[in-house]
Amino acid sequence: MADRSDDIGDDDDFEVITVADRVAAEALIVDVDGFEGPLDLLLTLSRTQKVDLRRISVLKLAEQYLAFVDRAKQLRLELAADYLVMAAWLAFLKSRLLLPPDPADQGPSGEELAAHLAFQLERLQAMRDAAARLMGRDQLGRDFFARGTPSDVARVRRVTYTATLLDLMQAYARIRTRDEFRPFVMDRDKVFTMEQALERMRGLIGFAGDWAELTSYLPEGWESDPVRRRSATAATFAASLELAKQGQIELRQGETFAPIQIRRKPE
Amino acid sequence: MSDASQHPEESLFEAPPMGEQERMVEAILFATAEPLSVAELNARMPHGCDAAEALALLRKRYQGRGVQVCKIGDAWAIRTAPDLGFLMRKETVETRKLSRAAIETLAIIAYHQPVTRAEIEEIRGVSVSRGTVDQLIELEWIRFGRRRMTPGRPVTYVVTQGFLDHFGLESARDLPGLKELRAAGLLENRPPPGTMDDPDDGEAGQDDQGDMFEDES
Amino acid sequence: MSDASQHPEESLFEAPPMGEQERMVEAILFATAEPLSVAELNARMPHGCDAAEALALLRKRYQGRGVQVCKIGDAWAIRTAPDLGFLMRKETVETRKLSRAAIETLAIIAYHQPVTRAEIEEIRGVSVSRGTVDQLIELEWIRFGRRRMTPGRPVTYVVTQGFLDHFGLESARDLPGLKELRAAGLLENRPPPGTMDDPDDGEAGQDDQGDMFEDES
Repeated sequence: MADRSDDIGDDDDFEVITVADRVAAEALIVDVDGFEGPLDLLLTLSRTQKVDLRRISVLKLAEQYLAFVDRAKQLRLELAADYLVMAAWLAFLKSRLLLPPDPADQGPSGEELAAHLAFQLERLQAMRDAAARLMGRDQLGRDFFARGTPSDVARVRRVTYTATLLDLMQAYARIRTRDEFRPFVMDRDKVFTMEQALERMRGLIGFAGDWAELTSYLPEGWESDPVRRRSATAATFAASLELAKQGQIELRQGETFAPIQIRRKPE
Repeated sequence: MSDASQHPEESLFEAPPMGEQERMVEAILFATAEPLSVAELNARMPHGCDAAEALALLRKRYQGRGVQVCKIGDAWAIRTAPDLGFLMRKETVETRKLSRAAIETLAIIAYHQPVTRAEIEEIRGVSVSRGTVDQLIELEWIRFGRRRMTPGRPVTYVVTQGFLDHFGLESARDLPGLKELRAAGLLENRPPPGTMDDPDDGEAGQDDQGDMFEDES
Repeated sequence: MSDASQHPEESLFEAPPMGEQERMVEAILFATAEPLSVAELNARMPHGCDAAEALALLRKRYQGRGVQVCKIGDAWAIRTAPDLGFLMRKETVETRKLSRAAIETLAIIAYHQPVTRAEIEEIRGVSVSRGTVDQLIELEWIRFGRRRMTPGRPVTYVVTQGFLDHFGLESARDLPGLKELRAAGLLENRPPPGTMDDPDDGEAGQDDQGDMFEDES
């Protein structure tokens, strides 16, 4: 990712008080691979507040997360893109929560966004608990058992044929992808490079006065095949970061996983 | 077939007495590992039998015994009493250990069904990893439900009778804590503020769920 | 499980009551695949149990029921009452996997119904033997649909309710398309761009997000 040693503030927000806290904080960082995405990390961080998830301070949580990302950077740990996207969103949320609302702004208020994040965390926690309760139930083959000798009377023999849904779907997939097994050509045509994306976006960005979704900048013919789309999406996203760094465009995202939008930076 | 053909003649006149029907249901359920529906039982019993009534009697008879007559979705099976599991170490089947992602995905499908892949990802905050859904389908714990009537008509997932059987549930309504979760609004499909979702979108999902869980009782 | 764990402790002092022992024998005989001797039963049960006595009680309890406690050599098992053997004919079916030709033909009919034989052959790239179609009809998984209003008025094939039941589908439209198969990890190979003329092209977009993050976890 782009180097940005100076733009996130000092450690003021992150008050490491005791050794235990420090150890816990570092354990989080060392373990970053153990998290299943930013929401999972946020949920773990929220436990340090030791309150009901309904009473969680989202502002404090945002600060904890930003401090976490900051420290991960100091330790030169590579964070996956979705962690950084979440960090950007939380920084935005934090500013919304701290600044007085702008009457001209039509978007949702900081409180609404915070409430939704709290809801997402509570729901994820609820599903975790539900999963634990489910797995804690008596289970067939472990706690209770089916008949050990099901076909205990062997008399009339009749052959039936069976197949599973997986067999069916795989058979179909096999037929429909058979064409792939034509003479093999090494294919690089599924890779869209960042240079290509930059070139393309430079050509288009002059016309982009209004917010438009990043995905609308994907090159034609690259949307339908997932491999090509992924490559084109990644390259276009990287190119848009580069353009933003050069001050040519602005980026915004309403919410985690929401579409990313860009526009030409107004003169 | 030859034996069976003797019975239909009798049954043209009247069904066997209920005590006999209960014995028949007992024999069939004992011999079968898979749950059987009332319709399947009736199809195998002589004409005029009422498997549902026989089942109710049989279930009562086995109350408190070492094996029990269990309702699984709309089917029935005999299973050993859970408190005797400790006797069955030799029968215990080592199941492939499910990943945390698979367990969470399964719980989300069970509690939110019918649910789309995008909704699962929204709840977990990460993509559903390759193979997770595959594994749950292979275990026959989930299957495809109706497509959602929203743009793109995405496929939905629901849990199966095999899931209910495995976890000893009569129906998906008996999932632990379901009522509390619903009362707390945690099973709602709440779009993030500021997204210009068509209001119909969210409701379609909830209607489906209502159909699934409400009524009865 | 928590209940169960208390039993071994108690048994250090005295054996469980005979009623409990009877339940245990019942559960064990039900769940084991092989007949068990009295010694084997005792070995499985808590210390101090008397499997022989429990067996005698259980045997009496099942007298005249749909299943019986039978002695086989010097071992014991639960078996269907001999007079109810006629009900067991379905238990004796031998199941075999459908041949590759048949499953492919079935898949094409499910995804493209109503479809003519010529169309199936075109999609499969090989001719469809008469036996394959007959087999699927015999299984009651496909049936004849309307004749196609084209020269020769060829017959078409569609899938049946029995097919939907067997595969746990509510309708053939709920079958996932290629894109979804791939997203669920059921499909390793990806077709070259431009060859994706599968029926659900309309669904691009729907799994954008999944694709974006797919390979991460």
